[in-house]
Amino acid sequence: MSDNAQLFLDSLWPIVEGAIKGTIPLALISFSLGLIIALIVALMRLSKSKVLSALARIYISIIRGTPLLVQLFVIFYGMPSVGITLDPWPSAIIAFSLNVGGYAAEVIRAAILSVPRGQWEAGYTIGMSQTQQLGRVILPQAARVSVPPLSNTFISLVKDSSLASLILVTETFRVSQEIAAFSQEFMLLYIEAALVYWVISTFLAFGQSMLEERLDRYVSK
Amino acid sequence: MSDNAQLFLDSLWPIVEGAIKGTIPLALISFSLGLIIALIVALMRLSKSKVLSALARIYISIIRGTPLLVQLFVIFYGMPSVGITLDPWPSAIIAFSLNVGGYAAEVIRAAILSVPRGQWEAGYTIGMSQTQQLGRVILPQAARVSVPPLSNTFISLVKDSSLASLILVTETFRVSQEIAAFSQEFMLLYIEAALVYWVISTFLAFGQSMLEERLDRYVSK
Amino acid sequence: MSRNDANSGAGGNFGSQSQPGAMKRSDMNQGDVLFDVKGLSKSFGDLQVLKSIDLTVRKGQVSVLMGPSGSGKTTVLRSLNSLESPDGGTITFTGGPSFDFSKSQKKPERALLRDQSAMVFQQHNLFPHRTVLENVTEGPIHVQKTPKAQAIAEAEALLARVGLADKRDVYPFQLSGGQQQRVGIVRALALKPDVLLFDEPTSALDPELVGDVLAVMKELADEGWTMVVVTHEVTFARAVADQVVFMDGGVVLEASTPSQMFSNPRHRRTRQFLDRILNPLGE
Amino acid sequence: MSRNDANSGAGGNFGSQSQPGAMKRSDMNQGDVLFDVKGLSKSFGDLQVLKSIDLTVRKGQVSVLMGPSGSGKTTVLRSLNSLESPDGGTITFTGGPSFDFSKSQKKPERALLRDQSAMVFQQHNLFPHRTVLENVTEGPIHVQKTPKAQAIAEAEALLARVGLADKRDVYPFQLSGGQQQRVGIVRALALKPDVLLFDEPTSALDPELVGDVLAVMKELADEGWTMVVVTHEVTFARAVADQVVFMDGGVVLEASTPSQMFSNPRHRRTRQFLDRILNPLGE
Amino acid sequence: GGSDSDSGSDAAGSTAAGEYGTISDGTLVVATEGTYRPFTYHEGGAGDLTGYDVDVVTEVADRLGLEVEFEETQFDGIFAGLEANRFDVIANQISINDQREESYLMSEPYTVSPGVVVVAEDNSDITSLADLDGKTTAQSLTSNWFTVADDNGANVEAVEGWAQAITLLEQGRVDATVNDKLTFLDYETTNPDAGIKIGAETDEESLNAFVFTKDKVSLNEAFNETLTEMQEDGTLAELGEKYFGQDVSQ
Ligand SMILES: Nc1ncnc2c1ncn2[C@@H]1O[C@H](COP(=O)(O)OP(=O)(O)OP(=O)(O)O)[C@@H](O)[C@H]1O
Ligand SMILES: Nc1ncnc2c1ncn2[C@@H]1O[C@H](COP(=O)(O)OP(=O)(O)OP(=O)(O)O)[C@@H](O)[C@H]1O
Ligand SMILES: [Mg+2]
Ligand SMILES: [Mg+2]
Repeated sequence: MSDNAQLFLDSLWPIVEGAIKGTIPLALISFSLGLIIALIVALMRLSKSKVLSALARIYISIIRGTPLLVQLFVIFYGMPSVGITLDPWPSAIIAFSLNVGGYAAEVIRAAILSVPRGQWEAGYTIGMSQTQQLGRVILPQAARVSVPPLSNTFISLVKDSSLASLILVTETFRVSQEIAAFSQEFMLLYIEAALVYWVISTFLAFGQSMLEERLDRYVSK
Repeated sequence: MSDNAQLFLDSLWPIVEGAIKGTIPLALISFSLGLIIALIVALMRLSKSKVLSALARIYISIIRGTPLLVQLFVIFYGMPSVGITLDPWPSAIIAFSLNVGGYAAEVIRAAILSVPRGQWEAGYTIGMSQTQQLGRVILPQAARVSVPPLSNTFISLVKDSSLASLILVTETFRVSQEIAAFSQEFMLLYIEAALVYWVISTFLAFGQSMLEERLDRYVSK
Repeated sequence: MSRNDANSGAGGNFGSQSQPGAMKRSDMNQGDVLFDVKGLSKSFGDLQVLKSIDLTVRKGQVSVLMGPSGSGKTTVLRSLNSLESPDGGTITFTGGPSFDFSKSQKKPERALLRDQSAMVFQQHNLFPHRTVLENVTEGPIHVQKTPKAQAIAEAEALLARVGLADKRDVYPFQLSGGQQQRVGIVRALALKPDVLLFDEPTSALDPELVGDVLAVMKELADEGWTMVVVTHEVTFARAVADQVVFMDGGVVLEASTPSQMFSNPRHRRTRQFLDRILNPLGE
Repeated sequence: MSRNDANSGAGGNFGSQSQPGAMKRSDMNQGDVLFDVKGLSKSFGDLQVLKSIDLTVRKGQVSVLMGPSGSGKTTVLRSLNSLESPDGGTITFTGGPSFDFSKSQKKPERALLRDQSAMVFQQHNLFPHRTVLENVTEGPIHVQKTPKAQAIAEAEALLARVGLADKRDVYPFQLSGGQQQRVGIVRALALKPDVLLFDEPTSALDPELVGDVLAVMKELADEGWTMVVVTHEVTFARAVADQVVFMDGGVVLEASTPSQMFSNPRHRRTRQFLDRILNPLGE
Repeated sequence: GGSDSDSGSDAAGSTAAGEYGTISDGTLVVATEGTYRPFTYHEGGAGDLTGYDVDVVTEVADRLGLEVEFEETQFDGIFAGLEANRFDVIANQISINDQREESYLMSEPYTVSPGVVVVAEDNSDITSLADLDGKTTAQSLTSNWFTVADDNGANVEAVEGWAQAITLLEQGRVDATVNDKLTFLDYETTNPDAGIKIGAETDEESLNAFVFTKDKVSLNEAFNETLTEMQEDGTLAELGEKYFGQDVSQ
């Protein structure tokens, strides 16, 4: 028992370090890039062009229909066979960004559609270009609706980033596996890793409610 | 090349069999049970009782904040230390149902909240009990809104069910791993498994749009 | 359930408490008192919305509530249907149950109060996932346990009365606003309550459709239903109301007959308000 | 941009094309023609919503569109602001641009048509995430590139004119419906368009708030703004309109002065409609 | 092939390192799990990468004049990475079998590990491999012991590694696991109270070797020469002593 407590304490810093140097930056960068991809894909999906919209559909279908593990595998281990060899971190960031892009695209599309048509028209009638309508009227309002589902995507990403160990990125889960392999106490170490993920998720959820509150300032009640 | 093609063909049936005997029943059963859990948790979360609502929050926070892998491990490898030893399938079903329960609870809660207050009141004014208001008025309408996010949860579940291989359940991904371990062709077999997942997801997405259409029959446009 | 024995069988009319010799409408103080509201008060947090409201409603009479936005009209109506729980005051039904809100209300008590009346909402609040007929029979069949065949027959008769017999199997979204509101009225009628409550039943309607709904309401009044109506349709109030109650800031400023209220309101605030709505351009 | 040179500097008044000797309101055929609509038609799928609409709007005049729901009033207004693209017909501005919808419209053409007018919506459609002042200055600053200080000064002057100077920094949800609608009007005015379009600007308002908005609109009319207004406020039409246009089923049934229209409509359908809204209970 | 990497010198044999055709000149990229004690693991859990395999491959590289660079990955990715030319060699107790020899180059074995059948302390039913018939065992999918157990009629549950196999055994969910004796011995020293024992020693031996892609002929040859050298000068025995208290290389 006390052995376990000792092991728990000794492993805490290495695991947290794995989170700080691996999980968190990986998740942050991939999420930011993923959002940009998602916005582009969402607009493609909403566009009148059948080609663009079909491309977006296919992209979303592949991303959401296949396991992330395989996506990582293909990018890291498969791409070299077509001459593209990327380092672990770039591979991980590309794979996770594309993944977030696919999931968040549907969220953003729904959020854009949830803004009443009259808002587009109000923008149009005062002379705005389509870009202005989108940027100054629709997206600020869509942001409000999309915070909760996007924060879900973010939290999922944090946990999914444990798969990055498969392509040589050291992060929280990998560190706990290493310690477990040495101490043979994988249950304890996995729960410890889970705890770290839970803390990160809880922080994110807290950030989410702060953000929601801020974005809600122009809404009654 | 032709070797690979042969391997691909030879492995197709075993992998599909893994889907039919493993992935699909596992996902279906866990999803159904998960929905029941989710409904209960959502109602707890919405209830006026602070205790119930706090319990629901904690449950959701743990489920969503920690990796599914660890949840599986705790139930399968951890529970025996408190005297509960479950077989792989029951363990998997419990773990996945609880997981779906946590995610879907938030979806269902949001869907219930999205039904206008006036609908509760209309039910009340014609004399309905709270159970009737919920069952005959609110849930049928909430169902409509919750189909898209729930189908996302379902599709995620299908892919996540590959983790069941970690606790000795044989399903799509496990089969492909076994063949890969034997043939050393990890890339090919994983892509093949991805294909099977993609087909299942696409079927689900199709089912989703059918269902949405059906549920939309009483909504204009 | 009181609503069940108050009326019987919906026949050619709306199945109401129709009285052979209809009472002289203009005299608001005649007729049996159906219920009495005394000292009704209600706060939302720090905001006192109702400040000791008194209101007498007589059997077969039509009471119209008027007043500026936020004056508490809806809250009064909702309290009658127990959609809100007031903080104080009483509601006493003559020869029936009475309710004292200074004591905390239990579930069965609240249900009993609710069952005295039925509400017609401004936004109709029809069940979008049920057909017109299902909307109307939902209460009789699933709450009052009326035999299905009987409930359907009664519902069909009522729908025919409001000119919607052919719409029984369509969904609400396929109806115009006026038709939706008429279904809303029929849904309330089907419960056979002692009192019908209307909260601005025409204010969300196209102007041309307002007439259809008001006409149905007038018919109900003529048949002797007891009605409490929040509305700003002065024409309707003049023609149909037995008493007009003017509210402002959570109190009843005055209650009188329509002719008295519209020609010679006692309070400055009442006069100012009526002026506003009768002459919007102030000329 | 045409809206920029049509007016100059918002001073004590609404910055309009105010004419020193206001025209005799009752004569709908006097004054310079501002624009002419000829043969305007529009289908949505199989449904022909506008069937060759003709409409003449004179400078400084107020045209009121009336007619049953679905008759195409909104579609006409939206076509003028190029929120819809008609399938045929022309709009010709006297001494200005003209638009032929039988040819397909390009983006700059649509923008040019749009810039002639500004729309006030029934549901106001204010930007909920911007303050009152930001709502008003959004167009001048970000579209018309007016210097910020000037745009703000003009917006403040306009807000003061409609009695909302102290609301400049609140968000729309903090305003009453009537205040929101007045901000909507100011947002349109700030663009200094040639024509103001109003689509049932008061029909979503509490009855007591209707007057505030109509009063602002009357003032605008008195100052000589050209306005096209869809409304069923007969009092307003009588007092302010130069012409009343009655539409039904996608055609203009008749257009005449208010006094002519309300006292002696030519068409049976017009008479029936006006009857409905003037006497909802049909008495 | 490995020699057309971006580091230039494609003229075969122009430098000592270039002749091995490593991914980058002068460096040997080694794939290993880093979670397989005592062969490849982290000192004290979170410390430096260490272990028998790690030491052996480092020594080989030293003698070949190559810098060594470790890439740690899951077993799933280890062969895929080798084929994708991300690694020069796998040092992870890969046992020699027909499939692997068909697809890859395998060095001379540097570990010879006898198999043992590990059972619960109170188990007296299983005293030979043959006793596994009809019993349930937990085996790592990617190890030769999987096949051994299978061939002897056991119901095999596939697990990710030793840790899970032994957990299942301790929880009484499987009857046995066939595994390296070396792994068992190491586990026993750190977990003396685990309640498990060797039920049977087997004649089977697992021969474990380094793995290369087929084009790394010269690298493989150089490895083999060096391994022989290390065998002869006692280095391998020494490393065996360090981790197992005995020479495990033959
Ligand atoms: N659930 C609530 N929570 C807080 N305040 C409320 C609530 N319901 C009503 N109020 C407030 O109570 C006051 C009276 O509301 P009520 O709806 O009864 O007025 P009303 O006379 O019906 O007005 P209207 O003509 O606008 O419908 C208003 O100030 C309103 O904002
Ligand atoms: N985007 C659209 N797609 C299809 N039909 C439309 C569309 N917009 C309007 N319509 C139809 O065109 C007809 C005319 O609509 P419009 O809104 O112009 O009528 P309106 O006179 O303004 O009616 P209301 O008084 O109800 O506002 C209606 O039948 C309407 O259903
Ligand atoms: Mg109200
Ligand atoms: Mg309209």
